[in-house]
Formats: sequence, structure tokens, C-alpha cells
Amino acid sequence: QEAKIGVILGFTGPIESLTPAMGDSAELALSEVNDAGTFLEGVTLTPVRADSTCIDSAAATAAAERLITTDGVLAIMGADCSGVTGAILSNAAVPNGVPMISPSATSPALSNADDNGLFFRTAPSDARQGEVLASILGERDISSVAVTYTNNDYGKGFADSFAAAFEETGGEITLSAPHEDGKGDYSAEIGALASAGGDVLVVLGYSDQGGKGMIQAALDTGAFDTFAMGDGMYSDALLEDLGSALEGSFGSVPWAQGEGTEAFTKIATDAGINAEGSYTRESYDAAALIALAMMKGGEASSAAVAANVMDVANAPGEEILPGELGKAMEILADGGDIDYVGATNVELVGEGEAAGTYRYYEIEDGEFTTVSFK
Amino acid sequence: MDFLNALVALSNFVLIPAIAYGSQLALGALGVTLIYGILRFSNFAHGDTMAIGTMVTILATWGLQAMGVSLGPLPTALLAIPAGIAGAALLVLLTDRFVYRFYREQKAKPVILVIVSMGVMFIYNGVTRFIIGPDDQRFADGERFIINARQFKEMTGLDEGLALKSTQGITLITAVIVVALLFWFLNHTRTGKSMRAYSDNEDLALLSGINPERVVMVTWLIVAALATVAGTLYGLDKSFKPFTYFQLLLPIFASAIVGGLGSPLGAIAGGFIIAFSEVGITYAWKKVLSYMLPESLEPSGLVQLMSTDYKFAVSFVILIIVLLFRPTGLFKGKSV
Amino acid sequence: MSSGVYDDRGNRDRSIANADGMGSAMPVNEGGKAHPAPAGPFLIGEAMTGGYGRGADILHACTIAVDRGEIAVIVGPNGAGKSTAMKAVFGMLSLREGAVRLDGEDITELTPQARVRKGMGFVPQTHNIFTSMTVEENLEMGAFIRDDDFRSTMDQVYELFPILKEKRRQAAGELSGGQRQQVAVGRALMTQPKVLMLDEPTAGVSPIVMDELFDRIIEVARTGLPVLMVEQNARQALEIADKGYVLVQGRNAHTGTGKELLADAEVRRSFLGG
Amino acid sequence: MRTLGLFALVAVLILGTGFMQSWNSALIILNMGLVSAIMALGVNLQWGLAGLFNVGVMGFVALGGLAVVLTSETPVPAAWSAGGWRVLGALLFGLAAIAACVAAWKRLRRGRRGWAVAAIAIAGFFVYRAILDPGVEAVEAVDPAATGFLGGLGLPVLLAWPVGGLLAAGVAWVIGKTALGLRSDYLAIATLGIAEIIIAVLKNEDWLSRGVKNVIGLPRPVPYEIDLQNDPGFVESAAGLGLDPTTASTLYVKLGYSVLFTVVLVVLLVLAQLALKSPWGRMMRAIRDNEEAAEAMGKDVTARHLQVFILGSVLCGIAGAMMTTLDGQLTPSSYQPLRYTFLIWVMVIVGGSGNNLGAVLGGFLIWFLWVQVEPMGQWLMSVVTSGMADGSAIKAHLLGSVQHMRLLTMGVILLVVLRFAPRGLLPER
Amino acid sequence: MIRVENLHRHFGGFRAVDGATLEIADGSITGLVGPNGAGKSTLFNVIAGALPPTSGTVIMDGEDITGLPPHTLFHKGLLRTFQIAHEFSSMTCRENLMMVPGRQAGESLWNAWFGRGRIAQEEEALLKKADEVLDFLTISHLKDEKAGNLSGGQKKLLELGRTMMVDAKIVFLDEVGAGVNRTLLNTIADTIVRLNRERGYTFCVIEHDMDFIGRICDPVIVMAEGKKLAEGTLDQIKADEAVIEAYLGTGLKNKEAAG
Ligand SMILES: Nc1ncnc2c1ncn2[C@@H]1O[C@H](COP(=O)(O)OP(=O)(O)OP(=O)(O)O)[C@@H](O)[C@H]1O
Ligand SMILES: Nc1ncnc2c1ncn2[C@@H]1O[C@H](COP(=O)(O)OP(=O)(O)OP(=O)(O)O)[C@@H](O)[C@H]1O
Ligand SMILES: [Mg+2]
Ligand SMILES: [Mg+2]
Repeated sequence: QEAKIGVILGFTGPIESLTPAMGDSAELALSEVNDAGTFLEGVTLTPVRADSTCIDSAAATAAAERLITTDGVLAIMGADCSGVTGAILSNAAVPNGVPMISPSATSPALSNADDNGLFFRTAPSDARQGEVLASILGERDISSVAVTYTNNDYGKGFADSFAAAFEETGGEITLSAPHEDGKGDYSAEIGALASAGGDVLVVLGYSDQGGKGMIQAALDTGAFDTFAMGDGMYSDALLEDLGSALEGSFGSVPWAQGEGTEAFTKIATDAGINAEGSYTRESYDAAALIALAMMKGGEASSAAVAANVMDVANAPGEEILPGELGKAMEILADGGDIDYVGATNVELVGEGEAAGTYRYYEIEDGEFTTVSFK
Repeated sequence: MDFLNALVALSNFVLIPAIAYGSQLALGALGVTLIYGILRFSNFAHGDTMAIGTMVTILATWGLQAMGVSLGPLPTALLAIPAGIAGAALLVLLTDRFVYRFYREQKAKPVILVIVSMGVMFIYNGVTRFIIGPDDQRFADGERFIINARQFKEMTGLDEGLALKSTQGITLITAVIVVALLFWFLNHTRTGKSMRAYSDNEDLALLSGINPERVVMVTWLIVAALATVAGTLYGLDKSFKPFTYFQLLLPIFASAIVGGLGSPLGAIAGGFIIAFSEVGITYAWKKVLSYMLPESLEPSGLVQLMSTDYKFAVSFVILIIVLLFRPTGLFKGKSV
Repeated sequence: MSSGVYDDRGNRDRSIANADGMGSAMPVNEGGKAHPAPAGPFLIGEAMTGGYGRGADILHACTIAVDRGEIAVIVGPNGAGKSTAMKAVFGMLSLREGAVRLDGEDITELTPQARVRKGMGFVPQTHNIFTSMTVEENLEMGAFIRDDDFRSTMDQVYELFPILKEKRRQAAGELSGGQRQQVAVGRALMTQPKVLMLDEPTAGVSPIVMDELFDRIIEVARTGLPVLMVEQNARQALEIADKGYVLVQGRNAHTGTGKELLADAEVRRSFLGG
Repeated sequence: MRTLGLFALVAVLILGTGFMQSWNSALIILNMGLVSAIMALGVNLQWGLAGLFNVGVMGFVALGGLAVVLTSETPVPAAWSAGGWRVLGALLFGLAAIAACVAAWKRLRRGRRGWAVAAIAIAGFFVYRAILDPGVEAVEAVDPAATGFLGGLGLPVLLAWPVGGLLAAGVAWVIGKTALGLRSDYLAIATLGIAEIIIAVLKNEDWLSRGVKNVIGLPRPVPYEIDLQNDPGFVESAAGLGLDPTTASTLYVKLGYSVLFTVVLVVLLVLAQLALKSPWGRMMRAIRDNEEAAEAMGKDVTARHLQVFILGSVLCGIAGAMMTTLDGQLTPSSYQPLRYTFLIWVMVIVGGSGNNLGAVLGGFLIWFLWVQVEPMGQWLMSVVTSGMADGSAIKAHLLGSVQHMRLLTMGVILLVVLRFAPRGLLPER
Repeated sequence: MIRVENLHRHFGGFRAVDGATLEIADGSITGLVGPNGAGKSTLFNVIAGALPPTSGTVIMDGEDITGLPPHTLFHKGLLRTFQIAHEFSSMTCRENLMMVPGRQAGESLWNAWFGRGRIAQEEEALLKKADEVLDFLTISHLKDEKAGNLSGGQKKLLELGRTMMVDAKIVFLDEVGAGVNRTLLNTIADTIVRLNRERGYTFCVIEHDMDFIGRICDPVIVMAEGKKLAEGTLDQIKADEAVIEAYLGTGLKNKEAAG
């Protein structure tokens, strides 16, 4: 018997370079469940991929509709960008009663969406991280910064919450300039930001998109040499590419304290997936949650997922790390309770959103070194 | 001193980046304009041709790097460009043979070719992603800077730094050389003149004994070379990602149109106009002004005409204004 | 003219599509060879049948020929297919039947550019100069196929049309109608052709220039170069013609010496305006 | 005949989707097909009928989307009291300043007017910013995570469709006034630019429509599936038809949209056909054939171009509003030229420019392909790789790239269609 | 009817029309001749509103019409044909004629949608008129042929026919004869004369064919280098030394030798 899970990500379009790893990572969780062999008496989870395009709501909706009504997926791991996620949610998922767990739609607006209890996300809403980043700057006694954010709901929401928190602590934002992803030239933005000045440049973007381009341009012109970075900027590739220039820069990233992430890094690396990529961890967790919720509900159905996600994600119960899904199955089969920790220390609050813990890191000797957890 | 500081700040953040970006756009626009002039359609696949040329260059660069070849302070990619050009040329020639030629022989109207080129764009796009994937690829090596901001400050004792990347230098030099070569070729060689003749009047070119297929082939070869060079320079200066090349199409077209489609000089001017208006209008003049003005007059705000959100929009407004005042285009193109 | 199947219905947008100077000819395709075919006149298009693209036949077994030192003139009503016949001889459209022979060779399958190399020069009825190029470049393009030094030929052309020497640095598109015609003829002469074909060289040209042009043509013909031309100024043309063809609806209606045709009352009435 | 056949083919494709995949998928394709057909009809009016080249379709579509937010969202009173009136005042001032510029340009004599206008424009711009900025800041500060904008008028969403048309008409009028009748390049640049500007405004003016934070959960003209599923009467009648309530409700809602959209399309198509087959259409064809001669025959070419340009843009605006209503949300960053300008162009050209039915056909067909090339690409890849050994690197690479086959497949199909029907599937007679 | 006063039209530094002053009398068929590049077509274009003048005035029936757009002039009764025929090529001959009359009710979209009855009546009248004109021009067998498929001369006839669809006051003809078969040209000449006699049109005709000019024109104006050089009957013109030198020439020099 087969239970299909939709994996809807923007395989083409502006974040196409992130999505393959995200998809692989989600499928890694599913195959881990399958390999355990204990899932619902021989039901096999089959991922079905579809392209959300990240930007074309109509095409994304059509793709989701196809997955739901043709392929008969029971739950959706996705979508990625907040815009298409909202469209799929209200036009395909809610009407058909199919739950969605998005690994990367971080828009605060989705918290208020009319989701009928079907929408969850493993990425924290941006509202919280703004506060975290502001407090980090406070710790470092930095009072004047320039901000650049990627011009989408993630970046904008993040920048808003950061600005609110930072100004509350008495900090000054000299200029908050958005940048578009998928462009190559950021001279204009850097020119304006440099003129505005500031001790550090706060970069709230993606590490393989405009965020990197902005840092590159800032370094090239000597406009800034220290950067404070949001979660989207956390990646090894960035370190590798920019090398020593990033020395002394710092940032925050949602992080499971210790074990969970390490465990994930290990199994992901074994499977040939870049564990450090943006949202790969969240993707793994999203897929894992779907499987666990089904197991908990005792049947491979949409309703089981919707009803049990919160339950398996949160305490009480035994803590489950990546790579321990098989163990979780056994516990659940025996009627036990689990608290899925996963790669990102999943804790769903409110209507099913990740609460998120954050790691405050600094780049020293070409490595991310943890300063503290928040 | 203050004046020098102001000048340096302006050069660092406006002049140098705009010149480099302008050269890259100009090289791209030259390719578009050549196809428009000689093959008579707006080639939407040009951005992706650039991507493919660059992709081959990158693969060759990796090969060279693996073999331990290097150009010292210069990027190895410069050595690999010929391979990229060859790859792009092969591809466009094949495309021409199997796609465009049919419509040319049928005397299809240019608009059909435009839509066909969109189809080709989709295909190139798929091919690039298929071969090299959608990710960011870095292939620059060698010295990154001719002079960086810190060195400059130390050298001159000024408060403002001036950075000049080697890729910017290379871009500008290459652009000048390529443009000069192209002009010389079009205006002084037999083949170049035959291309202009063909562009002017196809039937009469035939009557003068010019072989149209040869003209077409040479055009594609030049376009492939221009696209590869432009794409590689762009990739060296920023980084290579297929999607950005697709996005580059819009400013490239804007450059070509504002300069007067079909006019090579216009393409160059257009590239610089777009680049300067993108970078210049949204520049916050605070820094420059605070150096220039006495302290009492120092601006409190940023003195930014428009926020950078509108950089692309602003450049378009400028284009429209330019066209309103120069109704024949900057350099009279093929337009009526 | 109905312009083929792929018409874009009059859309004249220049930013996306550049129809300027787009050819309308459907030239003979690459690949053909010339075959020896001795005897017959210097240039002959024999029993030509064909039309544009996949459209209906416009020429029906039409024959035109010219021999060394002769001037042959084609006349006929508008739309008779005179220009089409000229183009067919030059390989600008494929023949469905018939053959074209030049100097003892069958050249039916040659491309137009190959025919230029065989020594044919043609001045079409319209669009007969490169408007964006200077007068001198126009002449250079005429000599495109020549590898030798064509300076002296150019001097000869300038001698023939002195006004062109004055204007040689000017874009040809800025010239007046008559001057353009001179450039067009000059361009054809630069090829050093073995045969010269002219399609209505005097249309829209003032009387004084027309006389001048006819003078030149006679001069040229006297050097032994055969001249084949289409004319609507038929009476003047037939007066200097050695041979005249009247085409009607793509068919040879009357053929004779210029004098004969001029003397034929019916031809006069129907085609020469009485 | 050919027309009938091709429309039948489209019907078969959509019905086939219904049988092979699901009726929900089929209806979704149908609905967006209807919207696309209206957009294509608009572009066809401009290009096919008048030879006007509009590469700013995206902008007009986005304006339609904006109209939905402005008409149907509930107003945010807190935002209005915080700074809404100030913003409105600033906008009015801006308009007045532009009017003053235009008036000055017309009244003043040549030599000095350039400077005068520039002076008015620059001074006006700074005053405008001075009035606007504080208002904007205040509005955007009102609960930015949830609102932070002025909201709309709270009117029924169906009203947004004509409003979308009106907004588009207004912008088209401005473009037409500056760009039409001049060199045709202007139109390309002006439309390309204005589309980018509209998107930039939508993305960055948060007070207007929340910018990139998106407005979601827009009102609908049809009932919600959930309500239907909870309505015993509905569940009963669904059961009567042998359908489970979920499927029945989703189908019901989609059918509702289909009916609404079909009505709009049919009305617009009939109007377009009537216009085409009247002396007006004859005049437009004459203008398209030869502007100079039409002008000499007493036709005011510029005015007619303006008229048809506005008409076409109105259609795009209406379609844009319909699409946003269907999506239920406005997401400015989803407006991309590739999808909303070039794809519409492909529809028009493949369908057959100059022929309204052709444009409609192109709209349906290309949309169908745009959605279905993804499974087609996957299928293609699985066929290609079926012969290869399991676990081979090439096979893995091919299967890994399967998502990229989507655009490639689209390209191939486009080339094939244009190869065999270079004037479009339903060419103008 | 038309008075042109000190008209200038320059292209950059080049003076295509350089202070031309001339008058076209009511009811006349005035010929306009002159060497190539004399500025005749440019003058036409300025009068007909296709080009703005650099300076000078054009007066029609006592009214200053300088710089008015062509479509306004059309409604004032000033019509023109083009040196190169400007037919509406994808429309039938009939449609080519039917589109001409101004202010048709059916040209407003509102009527096209909601006033079908009125349009139908109007169309019927137009159709009748168009058929009459086609008959008059002896091309009624081509009425359903696409104008693009006509031969050069037929296109010129159609151009002329358009001027007959409305009651024109003055018609400008630019080289109707160039490239037209001489027999057909005679028909055209007869038509012009008939229109002039029967309908009272005033004509101004550019032509290089002296036979044609001689057949219909009185007076003839000669232009050279953007100015009026001479005016008079054809015979007077033919005798004018300056005109002979600039324009007419003295005939073929080589004819005998060639013959
Ligand atoms: N490119 C073309 N495509 C299709 N039909 C054409 C084309 N060119 C000419 N024709 C048609 O071929 C026929 C003959 O045209 P052609 O130009 O040979 O006439 P012609 O005798 O030179 O007339 P004219 O004296 O007016 O120049 C005409 O009916 C014309 O409509
Ligand atoms: N757009 C233009 N730009 C520059 N020069 C022009 C332009 N139009 C016309 N001219 C020049 O103006 C002069 C007059 O041209 P015009 O067409 O009026 O001559 P014409 O008397 O009609 O000659 P023809 O008998 O050959 O038709 C010519 O020398 C021509 O080169
Ligand atoms: Mg001819
Ligand atoms: Mg003229």
C-alpha cells in the first residue's frame, strides 16, 4: 500500500537553487520512515514532487490541485514562498482538507490565514527573529546600522520586526533598503547604504541570492566590513566563497540546541545532501512531522495529519532526533507519546508555527562559532 | 581635501560600478542590436545565450584549473573564453540551422521570429539548468582587486576609500577592445560591409553577390562571441547563476532600444545610460554633499531622490524622457 | 503586392520587428550547378513558368532573350509580370518550368549570388540602392565579388555620372529619385557585368535625367554589353531597342524589333498609349 | 471548420484532464484558461487589430489585482485615522502638481518653459514627499504584521472587475498620451517601463496594498468550500449525485467561477467580434494597413490608437482582477514579465493574431500546456531513462533535472506549433 | 483656392522647399513639374499636413491651414494621393472605398455595439456609392479583390477612386503616372478631366510625363531648388530657356548613333 506525500517547491524560478536540497531533505525523512519498515503496517510513503515556481500562484495552484485530486496526496510538504503557499492553502489545500507543512514560508501574515487548522510551518515566523537579532546588536553595543533586506514577505517582515525591536532599544537605522533577488548588480543599493553609513550592515536575505550579492558588493567597494546576518544568510557556501572577508561578522539562525542539528548534519551528509543549506533542516522536519502524525493517528489520511501534528511536535513525550524516526514509529505504535525535536528543535506554537530557538554565531577563523543560544 | 574625498566617494559608489555595469549591459545590448539589425528580430534568447556561453567557459575554466593552468593575477576564465565562444557559436549555429532558417526562407515576419526566439529561450534555459544546475557558480580566481579601499586610504591618506576590482578593469578594457574591433570590422572589412548591406536591403545584397547564409553565419558567430564575453565578464564580476542571466534581458533590451535598435553605437550609449540612471538617481548624496558643503549646511536627510526600490523604474522614466526629447533615438536606429 | 503567407498584417512596430530591407525574393536555393548548354543567344530565359512562393503561376511559358551588343526592351501593362520575368532570369524566384541560359551554360539552378559571379548585373525596379550606406559604399558593394582592384571601374562610373562623385560621401538614401537611379545603375556597372538588366530605370525621373540615362545605356550597349530592360516610357525605349517584347499576363504577346513594335497599331493602342 | 476542430481539441484536452487526472484539475485549467483568453483578447485588440506593441501586459494585469484589494478589502479605520487622509491629500497634491506642469508646458512660450516645468516638477516633488512621507509612515505603523495598509472600500468583489478595467484604462490613457503617435519604440519602452513601475509601486508602497507582505484571504464571489461541506443541504444533494462532500464542494466552487468567467469572456468576445465586423473594425484595419493613408483619408489615427490601446488594456485589467479574485490573494512579487507579458504574447501569436477566436484559442491552449508540461516533462524523462540501468549516474542526473524539463518542454512545443502553423493556429482570413 | 506664401521646409541644413510662393486657382488642373529633388513632394506633404513647415503659410479658401493634421484637412475637402500607392492592402477594393467617408455613424464603438440598425442603412448607401465609383473607374470586376493584389496602375486608379467617395474640393496627385502603363495613364487622365468638369474638383498634379501634363494641365508651375521657377501654359513652359536647362533638356544625343 502506498501513501503519497506532495513535495511542492519552486524548482524553477528565483529560489530554484535552494529547492533541490530542500526536496531531497524532505524525501530523506520519508525514506527513513519507509526503511524503518514499521510505518502503519507496511504502508509506503511516496513523495510526489511538483513545481510551485515560487511566483506564479496560478501555476502553483494548478500543480497542487493536480497532486491532490489526481495523485491523491494526503498531505503537502510545502510550499516554499509565502505567496504561492497562501494561494495553495486557500485554493487547494483548505477546500480539499489536505494539510500543509511549509518549511520556509515565514510571512507573519500566514499566521492569520483562514486555514481551518490545516496549515503548519517548521520555519519560525519572522517576527521573533527580528527581536533576537536586535538583542544581539544590543549585546555588542552597536547603535547605528544600515539594513538591507530581500524584497519579499520574508525580508520585509523581518526588517519590520527588526526595526521595531532595534529602535526600541535606542538603536538608529540609517537606511533600510530592499534588494531584489535574482539580479546581479547591486551597485545602486550599496551606494545608497554606504552614503547613509552605519557601523554594520544588517543583511536579511538569502545566502545564495541578493544577500550574498549585497555583501559581495559591500566588500568590493569597502562600504562595510562587518555584517549582521539573518537566518537566510547562514550557509557554508557563503563562507567558502567570501572567505576571510567575513571574519568578525555575526548573525542568528534558528538552531536546535546541539544534538538535533548534529544528527541531521550527519545523516544528510551521508545521503549526499548539503545539510547547511537554507531550509533543508526545516524541510526534513516538515516531512518527518507528516509521517509521525499519520503514525500517531493510526492511519494514512489527511485528517490524521491535521489532527496530530501539534501532538507529535510538542511535549510531552520522548524526544526524537533526526535519524530516530524508526524509534519514534515504534513508540507511537505502542501507543506512546513523542516530542519531535528534529533538526530545528521543532516546537509548534499558536496555530501551528515553529517557536524557534536561535543560535547567535560569529565567524572566526573561517568557521561559524556559537556565541550563545537565544 | 574635502573635494577629493567627495570625488572619491562618488567614483567609488557611482562612477566605477556604473561604468562596469554599463559596459556589461552595452556588450549584451550590442548582441541584441546586431541580431535586430541583420536578422531583423528581437532575440529573447540572448540572455540565455549569454548564460550558455558562460557555462561552457566555466566548465573549461574548471578544466584548466584542474590541469593547474593559471593566468597569474588574471582570472583563468579569460583563457577559457574561446572555448565558451566555440560552444555558444556551435549552439546558435545549430539553432539557426534547425529553427530560424526555416522562417527566414519562408519570409516569415519578424514578430514570428520573436515568438520563436521565446521558444528557443525556454529551451536554452532548460539546457543550462540541466547541465550546470540552477546554482550559483564561482569561477573567478586571480587577484580580486587592482586596488582595494583600505590600500587606497593608506596610500592617499584620504577618508574615503576607492576600490577597483580587477574584473571591473578587465570589463572596461575588454569592452573597449571588443567595441573597437566590432566597429572596425563592420565599417572597414568586406565581410562587415556585406553585413551592413544585407541589413539594409536583403534582395539587393543578393544581387551584389553577397551570400546571405554566410552573412547570417558570421552574424551568429559575432553574437555568440559578444554574448560569451559579456556573460563571462558579468559572471566574473558578480557570480554565475542562470536565473540572473534571464533577468538581465530586460535592462539589455532597454539599453538597445534607448540607443536606437539596430545601431551599435546606440547600444553602447544605451547601456551606459541605463547603468548610470540606475546607480545615479537612487544614490544618496548625503556623503558627497557633506564633504562639499560647509558644516552649517550639511544635509540632515539622505538626499536620496528616490529609494533604491525604484531603481529600475527610474531608469525607465529616464529612458522615456530621453526619447521624448530625442525623437530619433540617441543614435538613429532602424526605427521609423 | 500580396506578401506571402506569413504576413503580419501591416503591423509596423519597429522595436520588436525590423522589416526594413527585408527581402521579398524567394531565391533559388543553394546546391545547383551550371551545365554546359551551347548555342542560343547570350542570355535567354526560355519558356519560364513560375510564381512567388506557393502562389499561382505569374509567368506562363515566357521567353526573353538578349544578345551581345543588343538592347532588348520589355513592355506591357501593369502587373503583366515584367519584373517577375526579370527576377526569374536572375534566380530571385524558382522556376517551375523553363530554363535560363547564359553564355552557353544552363544556370537555372544557380543562386542569384552565383549568377552575379557568372557576370550578370541587375538593377531592380524598387529598393535598388543601400539607403544607409554612402554612395561610394554602394558602389563598393557592387564590386563585392571582385578581388582585383576596382578603383579604375569606380572612376569610370564617376565619369559616367559626375553628380555621384560630388555626393560620394553622402548616404544614398538622402539623394533624389533620379540620383538614386544613377547610383543603382552605377552599382550594377561596378560588377563589370557581362550582361546588364534594368527594371524601369527611368520611372519618376525628370525628362532631362531620363535622356541622360538613355544616353548612358546606349553608350554602354555600344561597348558590346547586352542590355535587357523593362520600360513604361515605352515609346522612347523601343526607339533605341534592337528587340522588343510585349508581355501580357505573364505570356509573350508580341515580339519584334523595336521599330516593328512601334509600327504595330495594336501594340501602340493597347500598350503604348496610342 | 478549422476553428471548430481546434476548439474541440481544446475541449478534449480539458475533458481529458478531467477523465485522466481529476475534474478539479480540469476546472482549474479551464478557469485560468478563461482568464488567459481574456488577456489574450486584449493583446490581440492592440496588436492584431491596431499593430500596437504592448509589452506591459503584466502592469495592467497587476492593476486589476490592485483593484480587487482596493474595492473589496474591508477598510482599516485605524490606518485611516493615523494618516490615511494625509496620504490621500498628498496624492491629490501630486496630481495637481502634474496638472500644473502640463498647464505650464502648454501655456508658456518655448524658450523658458523647460526650466519652469522642471522647477514646478522638482518643487512639487519635494512638497509631495514632505506631505506623503509622514502619512505613509503612520499608516504602515498600524499593526504591520497584519494590516499596515489603508484597506479597501469593502464593496462586493465582483465590482472590482470593472474597477480593474478602469484603473487599467487610466494608466493606458497616460501611456497613450505620451507614447502613441510618436515613434513606435516609445510604446515598447513606455509599456515595458510602466509595467515595471506599477510592480515596483505595488511592492514598495505598503500603505496601498501591503507591498511584498501580500494581501491574502480576499473576499470571494462564490461560497467557501468549508461552508458548503458544513451545509447539510449541500451534503445531501452531493450525496444524491453520488459525490463525497469535499469533492462536490470543490467542484461546485470552481464551477461557480467557471460560469462567472465564461459570462465575462462571452460578453467581451461578442463585443469584440461586433466591433471587428463593423465600420469601426474596417477603419481600424485600414489604419493598421496604412497609417499614413488612413490619416489622409480623414481618420484621426492617434485618437483611434489611443482608443484601442485603452480598450485592450481594459481587458487585461479586468482579467487581472478576475485572476486575483480566483487566487484569493494579491502577491506583487508574483508578477513577472515572463509569465504575464511574454506568455500572453505567445498565446496571441500561436492562436493567430488578428483573429479574436484565435487569441481565445491560444489562451486556452497555451495555458493548458503551461500547466501540463510539467507532468509531460516528467513523463518524457521517465521514457528517456527507462532504458538505462538503475543507479547509473546519468539516470540519476536526468531524473534529478526533471523539474527543469518543464520550460524545455514548453519551448519545444512552442517551436513545433509555430513550425507547422507559422501564422498561428487560426490565422486572420 | 490654395495659396502658398513664402513656404520653407528644411531638413537639417538642407532647404528642400526654400521660400516657395504659388497659387492654385479654383477649378483648375494645375501641373507641378520640376527636376528631381526640386521639392515638389515635400511641398505637397507640407500642404497636406504630413510634414510641418519650417516657416511660411498655406491658405485655403481664405483660411490659414498651415500645419493642420491631414485628417482635419480631409474634412475640409483637401485630399491627396501618394507618389507610391498607399492602398489598404488586406482589404478589398470595395472596403478601400467604403472606409473613406468621414463621420460614419458606424465608426463609433457605441454604434458598432448598440446601433446596428442605423449602421446597416448607412452601409447600404456606402456600398452603392462605392460600386458606382468602381464602375466609373472601370475596375468593378475587381471589387472583391484584395487591394494588395492589384497591379500598380490599378492601385493608382483606386487611389483616385477614394477621392471620389466624398465631395472633395481640391485633390493633390503625386506622380500618378510613374510606372503606369501609358494606355492606362490615358484613362486616368480622362478621369481627372471628367472629375474636374463634372464634379468641379480642383486638381494639382505632379508628373514628369510631358504628354500627360500637356493633355490635362493648365496652368503648369515649374519648381526648382525649392522655389517656383516659372508658371504658364505648357507651351510657354516648353519655350522657357531656364526650364529647358533645368528640367526638360534637349532630347537624346545618342539616338541616331544607336538606332
Ligand atoms: N512578392 C510577390 N508575391 C506575390 N505576388 C507578387 C509579388 N510581386 C508581384 N506579385 C504579383 O505578380 C504579378 C506580376 O507582378 P510584376 O511586378 O512582375 O508586374 P510588372 O509587369 O512588373 O508590373 P509594373 O509595370 O506595375 O511594374 C502581379 O499580379 C503582382 O501582384
Ligand atoms: N526626410 C528627408 N531628410 C533629408 N532630406 C530630404 C528628406 N526628404 C526629402 N529630402 C530632400 O529634399 C529634396 C526634395 O525632395 P522631394 O521629394 O520633395 O523632391 P521631388 O521634387 O518630389 O523629386 P522627385 O521628382 O524625384 O520626386 C531632395 O533633395 C531630398 O533629398
Ligand atoms: Mg515591375
Ligand atoms: Mg516626389
